[in-house]
Amino acid sequence: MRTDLEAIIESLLFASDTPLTIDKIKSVLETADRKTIREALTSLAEEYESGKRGFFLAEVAGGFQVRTRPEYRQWIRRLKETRPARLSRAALETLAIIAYKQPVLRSDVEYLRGVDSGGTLRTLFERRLIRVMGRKDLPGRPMIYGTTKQFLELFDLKDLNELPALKDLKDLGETWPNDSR
Amino acid sequence: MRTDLEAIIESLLFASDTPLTIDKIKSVLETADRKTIREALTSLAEEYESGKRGFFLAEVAGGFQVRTRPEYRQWIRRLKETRPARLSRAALETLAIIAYKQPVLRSDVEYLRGVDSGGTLRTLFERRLIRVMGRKDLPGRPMIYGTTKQFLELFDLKDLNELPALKDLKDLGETWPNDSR
Amino acid sequence: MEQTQDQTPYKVHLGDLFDGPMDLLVHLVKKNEVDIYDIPIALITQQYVEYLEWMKSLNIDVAGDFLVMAATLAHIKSRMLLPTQEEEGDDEDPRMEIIRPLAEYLQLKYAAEDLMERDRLDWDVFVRRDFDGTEAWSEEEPGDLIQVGLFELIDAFQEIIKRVSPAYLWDLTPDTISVKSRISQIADILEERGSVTFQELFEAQATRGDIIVTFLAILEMAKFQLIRIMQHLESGIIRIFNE
Repeated sequence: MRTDLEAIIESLLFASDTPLTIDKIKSVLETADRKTIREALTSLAEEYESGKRGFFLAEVAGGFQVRTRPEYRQWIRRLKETRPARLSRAALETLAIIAYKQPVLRSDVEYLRGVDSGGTLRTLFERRLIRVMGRKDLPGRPMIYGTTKQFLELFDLKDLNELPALKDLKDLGETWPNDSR
Repeated sequence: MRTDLEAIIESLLFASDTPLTIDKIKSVLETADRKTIREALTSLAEEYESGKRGFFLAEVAGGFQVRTRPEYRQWIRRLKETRPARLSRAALETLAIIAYKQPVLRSDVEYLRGVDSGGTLRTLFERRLIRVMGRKDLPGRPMIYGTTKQFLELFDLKDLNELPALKDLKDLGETWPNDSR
Repeated sequence: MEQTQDQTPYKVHLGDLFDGPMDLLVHLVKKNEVDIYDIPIALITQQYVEYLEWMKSLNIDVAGDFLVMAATLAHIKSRMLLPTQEEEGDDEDPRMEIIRPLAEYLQLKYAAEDLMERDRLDWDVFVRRDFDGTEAWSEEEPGDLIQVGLFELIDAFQEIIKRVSPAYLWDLTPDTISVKSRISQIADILEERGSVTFQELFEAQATRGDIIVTFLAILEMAKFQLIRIMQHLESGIIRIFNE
């Protein structure tokens, strides 16, 4: 049968982003001693091992951490693959330019960003957030970029009309740069 | 006794930082049908409730999420130390207006509150508690606001239907909102 | 937060300043323990004005919103003093002008309180966050990634514009954005079907504004050579092709 202490420690383990040391747990709980805490941890670890569980108690980096079981890695990987919206700062910048200035040339993107953006464009392209809308009749026939349906889904937009205009944000007041009033 | 499916779903719930919908779980698992998944979730929820646990299964923002039990809030707050950004009274009021009146225009919010609400809307927007739902066909094409999934997550709401019903003032008699001095 | 400062409702500490006129009004109604559906308008108006004067005496800027409310209250008060023209009974109580919004505001204030009483995320309940590295298999993709929402997107663009030229700011009116949106839709259609007739593109357009937007979108696409526009010699049908 579980003790209150076990339940509280379980909630701490669950809520913590980093492995918890016994000392840390002790300092949070104030009352319990190290031995009692260790016993509670052992008891939790055994319980997690005894039945079919999605997680286990790992002893890492001098502390304890709840982790998902390695045998389910394939499912978790699939979950993460579909996880939305993690972009690097560079990708985000590039995507923002394309969203607002589309249809837009790579050279325009690079002019605005001031750096080569080939790699970033490729990433966005692979993630299907941008697409080639055509080619411009210029030397080298440069590609013209625009955003995709996936882009709209990612940002929960019905269509590009819903993309707030910078003016709208300005209307909301506060400190927008270039406020030339 | 736990099934493999329950264990796998448990690991997914543990690995996700947003509520998981049944559809999402289904798309990750491919094999299971919605009914089986729902049964597994119910069984997990019951199990979490039956013993002394640090967490429970919350049905929130259209999905399922493992959350720490509210009765242990004091310990976790001590663990986390950092305080979450608090909502000001003005922000909370504005948020309530948007939640109950959505889809709503800024001018509607300001009519109700009697004050300019640009800055507050911006704060709520930055914290992703509100979003632009579209534009109204009026001069200046003003934005129409509504609440987000994050709003539902923040206030432990399954969906907008779960918003507490507005109170009939006549029934309240002598009680007043606490925060109005 | 209960204060009982009898007779001097306008004596409020600086830190207790009100969010707005409605907030002040709620305070006065509460202070006087009156029924909001039967507000003693003369008393409340007097106290309201006293409060504004007090703020002025402290050199606190009294926002226009507060003055508008003062005028509204004074107006209601004067209408209350007038004898009712007809005894028809369909003359509404002039106080309804303020009672209705006040009641609605109060209701929403209660609602805001109800929300705060729920088990709030990161305050009463917590979830696992930031797992990169806590999965047993994790060996990949550390770092530099940020979770993005619409705000981050706009913010990123804003930052760029700041570096480049303020003139761009004014370039993006809602109208140019709807043209962009339409371009995207037309591109979708062309991607799917290869070509579309002019007619079809305009058919679904309800308003004059939409038609103009569609037209501008086609022009823009032609300018960028995203499309070829061809007219059938005999039928006269204009068709747009994916370039």
